[in-house]
This record gives sequence, C-alpha cells and structure tokens, in this order.
Amino acid sequence: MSEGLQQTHERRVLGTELLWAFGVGVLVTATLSLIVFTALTRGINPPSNVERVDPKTLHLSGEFAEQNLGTVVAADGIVTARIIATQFMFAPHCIALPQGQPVTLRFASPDVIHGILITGTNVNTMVVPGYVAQVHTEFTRGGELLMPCHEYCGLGHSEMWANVQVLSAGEFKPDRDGRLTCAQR
Amino acid sequence: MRNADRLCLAHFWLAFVAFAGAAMLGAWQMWVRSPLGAHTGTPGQYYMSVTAHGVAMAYVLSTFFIMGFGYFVAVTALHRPLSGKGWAWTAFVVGVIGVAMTLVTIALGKASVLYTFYPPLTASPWFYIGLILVVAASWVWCVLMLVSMAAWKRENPGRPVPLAMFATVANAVLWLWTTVGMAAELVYQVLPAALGFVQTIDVGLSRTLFSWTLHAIVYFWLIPAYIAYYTMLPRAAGGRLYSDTMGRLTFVFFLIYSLPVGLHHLLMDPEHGNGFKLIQVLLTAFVTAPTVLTIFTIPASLEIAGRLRGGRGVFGWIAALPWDCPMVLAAGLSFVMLGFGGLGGLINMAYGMNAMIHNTSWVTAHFHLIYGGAAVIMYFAIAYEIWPRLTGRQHESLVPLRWQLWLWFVGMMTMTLPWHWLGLEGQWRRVANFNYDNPLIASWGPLVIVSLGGGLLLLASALLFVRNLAVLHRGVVPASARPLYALAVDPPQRLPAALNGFGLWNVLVLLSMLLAYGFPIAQFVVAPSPTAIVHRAE
Amino acid sequence: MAEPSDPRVLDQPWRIWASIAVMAIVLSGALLGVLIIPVVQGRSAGIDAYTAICRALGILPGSPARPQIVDRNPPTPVSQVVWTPGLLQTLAEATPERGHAKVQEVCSACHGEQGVSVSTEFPNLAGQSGTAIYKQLNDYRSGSRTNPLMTDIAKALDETIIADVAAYYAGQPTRNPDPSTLAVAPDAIVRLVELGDPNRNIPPCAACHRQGAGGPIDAPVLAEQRQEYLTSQLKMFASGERRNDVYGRMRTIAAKLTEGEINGLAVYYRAGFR
Amino acid sequence: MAVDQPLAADNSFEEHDDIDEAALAAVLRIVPLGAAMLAGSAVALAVLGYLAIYLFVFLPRGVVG
Repeated sequence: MSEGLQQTHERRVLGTELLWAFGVGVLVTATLSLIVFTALTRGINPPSNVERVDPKTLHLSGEFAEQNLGTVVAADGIVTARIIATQFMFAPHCIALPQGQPVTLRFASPDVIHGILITGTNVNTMVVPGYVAQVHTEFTRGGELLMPCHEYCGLGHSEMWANVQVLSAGEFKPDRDGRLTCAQR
Repeated sequence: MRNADRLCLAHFWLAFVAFAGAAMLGAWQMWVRSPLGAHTGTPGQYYMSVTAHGVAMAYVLSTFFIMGFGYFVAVTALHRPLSGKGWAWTAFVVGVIGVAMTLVTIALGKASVLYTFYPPLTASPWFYIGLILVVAASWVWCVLMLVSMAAWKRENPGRPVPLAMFATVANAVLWLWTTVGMAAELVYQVLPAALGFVQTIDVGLSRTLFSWTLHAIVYFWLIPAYIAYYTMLPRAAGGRLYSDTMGRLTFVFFLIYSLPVGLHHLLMDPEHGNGFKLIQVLLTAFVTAPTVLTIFTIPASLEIAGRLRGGRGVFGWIAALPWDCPMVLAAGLSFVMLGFGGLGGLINMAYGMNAMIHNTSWVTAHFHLIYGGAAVIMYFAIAYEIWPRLTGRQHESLVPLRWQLWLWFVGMMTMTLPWHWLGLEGQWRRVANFNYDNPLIASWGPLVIVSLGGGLLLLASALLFVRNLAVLHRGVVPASARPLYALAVDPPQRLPAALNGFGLWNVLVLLSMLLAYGFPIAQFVVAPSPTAIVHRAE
Repeated sequence: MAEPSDPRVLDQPWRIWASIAVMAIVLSGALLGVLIIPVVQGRSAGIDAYTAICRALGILPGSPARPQIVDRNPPTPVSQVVWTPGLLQTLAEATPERGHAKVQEVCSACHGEQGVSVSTEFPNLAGQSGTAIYKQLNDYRSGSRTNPLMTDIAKALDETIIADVAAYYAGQPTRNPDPSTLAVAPDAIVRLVELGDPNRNIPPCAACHRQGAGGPIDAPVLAEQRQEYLTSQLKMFASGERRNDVYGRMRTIAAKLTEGEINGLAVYYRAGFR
Repeated sequence: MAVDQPLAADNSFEEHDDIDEAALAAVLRIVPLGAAMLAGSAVALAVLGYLAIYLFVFLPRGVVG
C-alpha cells in the first residue's frame, strides 16, 4: 500500500473510531445523568450510613439491647425499626411496618458480616459488624414479604431469614409506647 | 516437544483440570439448590463445594491459564526465547504447591469461607498461605513479562511492541496493581487472625481492601479474551485488525479504569459515604470504554473479512464469515454473552439501583456471563488455536470443537437468563438449600430447574473440552505451520511512548487510586473503626 | 509518518491530554458526589450544607438526603460478658494447672475431675469450649443465669480463676462423632442437626455447636452431653426461664422445637459420640 | 542444539497474509458501516434495557436513600 493511501486510511479509521466513541460517550452520559437526576430530585442514594458502633458491646447498648428491638413510632410519628442480624437469625424475626409512609430500618451485627434484602422492594444493605446499617424507604405495596440474610455468614446462613409485614394505615396500630409487633395471622 | 511448549502446557493442564473439577462441583451445587435435589446435601458440604468451585475457577483456572498464555505470547509474538525460564518453572512449582495446599485444606472442611473470604470468619491458615503462594507465583510471571518486553525493546529500538505482547504486559501490570489490595488484606489482617496472633478484625477495612482487588481481577481474567479478539480473531476470520491504535487504547483503558472503581462492589456497605461511592460509579461508567471500543473495532475487523469473502449489504458480511472456525464461532458467542452480561453490569453499577439486585442471583448471573461466558469461551478458542502448535498435532475434525462451544453457550444462557429473573424476584445468594415450602420460593422452582438444565449442559461441555484437548496429544495428523496473529489495516511504524509502554499509565493509575481510594482507606487508619471478634471456621 | 520524530516529542500530547482527561473525570465525580448532590439533597431534607457534605464524605453518620435518627433508649443487657480482645487474650493465656486445682477443690464434685459429670442433671465439661464455660460462669456471677448451686459457686470465683477453670476443662479429651450410633439416629433428628428446618427458620444445630463451625464464639460444643441436662435447658430456653442467650438465639429456636424433637436431640447428643 | 523455541518462533510468515491490497482498499470504502450498525444497535438496545429497568422496575419498588 502506498504511503499516501495508508495515511488516508489511518485518518479515516481514527475518525470513525472517534465518532463512535463520541456517540457511545453521549449514551453513557445519558445513563449517568439519570442516576444524578434521581439523586438530586428524589434523594436516591445507596445506603451509606457511616455510623460506627462496637459489635462487642452491642447487647449492652441502649438502642440494640434486646428489649428495644423492633418497630417503634416516635411521638413525632417517625417510624423506625431496629433489627439485629446475628448468626443465624434476625431479632426480631418478624417486623411490622406501614405502607406508604417513610420508614427507617436500622441494622447491626454483633458477630460477622450479614446482609439483608426485602423481596420485591429496593430495601437492601450489607450489615457489617462495626457499623449501623441504615435504610430509608417507603413501602409501595403491602403484604407479607421475606427478608433473608443474603451474605454468607456461616453454615446456618440458609436458614437465616425474617418476615416483614407491610400493613396498611388502618392495620398499622402501635401501642401506647409506640411499639408494634407482627399480627398473628 | 520444546521446553517453552512444555511450560505452557503444564500451566494450561493445571488450569483445565481444575476447571473440569470445578464444573462438576458447580453442577452438583445447582442440583442441591433445586427442588429436585432439595435436602440431599448438608450446608457443610455445600459451602465446601462453593469454596472449591470459586477457588478453582477464579484463582486456578484464570491465573494459570493467563500465565501459560502469557509465556506463549512472549515467545511467539516477540520471536525470541523466553527470558528466565528457570524462574518460570520455579514459579509454576510454587503455584502448584499453593493450589494443593489450598484445595486440601478445603477438602478437609477447614476452609468453608468461600473464595471471597468473609472476615471475621476465618479459615485454617493453610488456606490463605496456599493462596498467597499462588499469587506469589503469578507475580513472578508478571516480572517475566515485563522483562521480556524490556529485552525485546532493547533489541528492537524504536519499533512498536507487537499488540499481543503489549496487551499481555498490560495485564501483568494490571495484575500487580490488582493484587495489592487482596495481599494487604490477607497478610495484614486475615492471616494474623487465622494464625491466632490477633483476636479481632477491622471488617470495614478488610472489605475495602478486598474491593480494591475485586473489580480489576475480573479484567485480569477478561484480557486474554480481548487479546484473542484483537490479535487472533481477525486472522482466523481472514481479515485484518481495523485499528491497532484502538487495540492499544483498549488495554490502556482496562489498566487505568478497572482499579479506581472497586467501591461499586460496596455500594450497599455502611462503611463508606455516598460521595466516594458516586466518584467510583462515575469512573465505573468509563470501564465501559474499552468494551464499547472493542465491540466496534472487532466487528469492523470482521466486516473486512466478511466483505473480502464476498459478503454484501449492511449485514451480509456476517453470514459470509467462516463460522466453522472455532475462533470465529467462539468470538461470536462470546460477544452475545458479553452483551447480556454488560447490560446486567450497567444495572449493577447504577448507584441506588444496585439495591434492587445486590447479592441476588442477578449478580451471580452477571459474573458467570462475563467470566464464565465471554472470557472462558475465548479460553477454549485460544486453547483450540494454539494446542496444535504446542503438541505439533492437528485437530482431525472441528465438529466436536464446535459442539463444545455451542453447548457452552447454550448452557450458559439457559443457566443465567433465569438467574437474572430470579434475582429481580429477590432470590438471594449463597444458599445451601432453599425452603421450597415457602410459596414465594416454591414459585421460583421451575426456573431453578431450567437453570439446572443449563448447568448440566455446561458440565457436558466442560468434559467435552478436556476430551477434545486430550485426544490431540495422541493425534496422528501433524500440525502445519499457520500464522496466528493478525496484521492491522495500518500496521504502526512508530508509536508514541504512551502506546508502547506503561510509564504514563502507571502514574495515572497511582494518581486516580490516591484520589478514589485514598480517603476511603485512610479513614480506617486515622480513626480505626470498632473491631469484630474473629470467628474461626476450621 | 511523514517525518520521523522523537518518541518523547510524539508522546507529549498524550501525557498532557491523558492526564487532563483522567483527572477531569475524577474531579467531576468529586464535584458531583461530595458537593452538588449532597448539598441539593440536604436542602430538600432540611440539612445544612456542611452536615450534608460531611455525611457524603462519611465523616458524619447518616444520609445527606434524610434526617438522622437520634436514640435515647436506656441499656438493658441480658448478659454482661463482652468479648474484648483483652479478655480473649486472658483466656488464651490462662493456666490450666491452676484451673485443675480449683476443679479438684470445687467443680469435680458434680462435673467430675476429667469433666465427666457424676449425675445426669449436671453437664459434662470435658473438651467444652473455654469461651462457653467462661460465659456461663460469668453469667452466673452477674445473675444473668441462675441456678441454686452455681450462682453461689460462681460468685466466689474471680475473673482469672474462671479463665483457668475454663482452660482446664477445654483441655480435657473431646469426644468425636461415632458413625455407628449416628447411623441409627432417626432421620428427622439427623436432619435437624445437619440441615436444620428452613421452613421453621431453624438453623442446623451443627452450624454453631460443632467444633470449629465458625458460629458464635461462646456457643458450647455439643458432644456426648447429658441427656437430662440438655432436655431441661432446652425447655428452660423455650419457656424463657433461662434467658442469658444474647438476642434470644436459643430461646427462639427452642420455642419452635416440639417436645419429641427436644428429647430426640438430647438422645442424639448423648449417644452419638465416643 | 538448544531447541527451546516453539514452532512459530522462527517463522517470519507472521508478518504477511494473502489479502490483496486492492481488494482491501475497495472493501475499506464501506467497512465500518455494517459494524457501526451492528454495534450501534447493540449499544442502543443495552441503553434502552437499562432505561426500561430503571424506570419501570427500580423506581416503582420505592425510593431508597
């Protein structure tokens, strides 16, 4: 191939590659923009609560002591559920939560790494010993959902799951202390 | 058989024997998880099997295949004897000892912690020491690759390093960077705990260090596939590489963008703030760059081949390609799997959307498609392509080769497409036995059985692959010398140092790692987080 | 190339533009991730810009997009034992010989000098995990677990001697599973031990109570344990009479077991070891 | 003799192929078109898939933050 012809080729090849890269760049930017847009307008973030807590003294603490686990509605109406993920169970093993209301789920592990998801929702977080994992969400549909441990935590990992009861406003009735446990069905 | 060939074959056979064993374990795991095999295995057996499957596939198959392939490229692309052959054999022996140590520890049930470790769960120290030996062996390989390229450059001043070798060295450099995170976690945190020197572990730090390795390691596995796309596929198809420069840029992009992105594996973790997660998500978006460049440049190279063979029209060239050639067929199937895997990956990396599928079967499907699918099918094609050169014998028929590749593709798709769906439904990972009495889980049953069918096809394909290679050693048709590496449409005459070496890119990796990982790691050093008690599973 | 040029000159634009491109991407990520997004999110959630940025960096806890929960619950522990590295070190460095002396003086009357108890209502302690013995003695001392005999005995012991006793019994010969007796155990019980019952949320007993299972570090090893002791403890867990298991791990499981299963498991763990 | 070079190491035929330069030049007048269409539609499909899942699966499941 002559030198001149080769140079034209080379320029054309690089030109088309650049054009392609530009086109794809636009598409990639579009996908990223959607992430940024929903972060700005709807506050969508991955759960990133960098709140440290000593896993060794969790059972002595106030918040994650056995009696204080579960769902509680504060005087100002804020719904919080505190859940312990431990080898190989959740405490409590059934959690009642309201539908269509902002809720905050707080998880902690006294032993090894766990993780949770609630089927059919976007509730998902790792539960790393040393941190309080926190998810803010609003349940869009009601019913009985499954909350398994999704990170390998030992030989009993497969049997580690809890139930989540998402209750309508009529069914979601906390007691005088603002506490609520699962309804027996 | 020559010494360098024996070296390559030793690496490849170790890799493929581990692969065949791991494929059997994989099929068994799918069986016990399905409604058909429910309650036939204990969790102890299951997690032992998962650990062995992960170690064999992700550490043994990949590392030894890549090392063997690297030695092969260094000899054939540079046309010079391998530097440091003694070191290479020593490293191989060290690696074999490491693999044996690790697998025996797993088989004794003293290391059921899965291949991604989960401190504060710790296995027997022999498990980690074995893995460290494997990594040490691979570091020797990295140095030998760098030395080979440097020697060639001294002998050929000013000439462009052949693309195959440039890419191989890119992978070696990438691997040196990649292993820093995992080695730091093992040596500084996990091994002292396993040996009983310390009783607690900073789990946030260990997860962060492992995330450093976790993304780039996949590109380490993937690069041989890309080397085949760029340097072997165009020749096998009867065309030329559309752009040599884009090839080099692709491998450079792999190097600089696969490292400062590991936090996207920790999007659901509580030990990092949103800010650094977003920075690394943005950088992750640029990891698509090498792949989108490739899915344009390689089809363009194939289009040259197809049109030279008489293909017409916008898509007519596709039909005109020599699909009976294993390399071409494997590449085509690889691209399809890369496409599905890539879409899954886009969803994984999408910041908040990660919550929808994190630690569900979706993710398992994603990395089986990318590594087990797109990359490993090219390992097959590479093996088929170079085995005649290593053994001096020719495949008698390509039919069993094509069967094997098709089986792998169909098996992989049948296994992973249901997994994607199950992941969206919330099927979570690392479960030894599902409770099919639960109505939701019971509703997943049929899809789990379909994916089990895919797993069995994969097992059949894996065994056929080993058979196809084994028969060649006793084959009767002598191999005829055939060129391997493709020429570029415009072979480079002279290249800027940036496209002929890695100095600049190493500086940029260092800078972006400092910016992207500096604070996320420093936070644990400045203010150590509360530690967790070591749980010894041995 | 029309004119041969020095690779370094050829390389200069690469060095400049590659550095600019890579740094621009990282910095625009930083601009979005730690400045724009948190400040905007904070504004709609009523969080000041400084706090929102600190949260995005991970210096302050909480999401920049949501108000953070404040907790004011008083602590009410079920067990006072805290597994600090120091305590684990104490256990590791305990003196079994001193423990032996104490065992001869106090414990052997019921638990036997070698850890094989004299009566079926007292647990065997031979080869028991040191952490498990330590935790139980400590819980007796603090009142988290009560027993007419043990409460007073434990109160008379101090931290160090408890560690020594634990180390002594832990060092006594362990019993290993006996395949021949295990083979005759009922399937349902073996399944409970090895597989658990996923449907009832019961993990396999072996996941915690087998040596080296990687479960909770203070879980006792179950191997040739006294049948009557096991039955009574499981029943006490089920009724809530015994509640020193942190987060009710055993209370929850025991409450789900049927009477038949409790007896079956007690027989299994009595018989299956030699 | 030190025979430690594999078969291909002493072969210079790697530097050549039997592609006719004129045919290549002719083909190169159309070439990236088909590839661009193929790769372009693949990328477009992937991005559409991404958007569809983001908008129709992820968002309806509830906002997390």
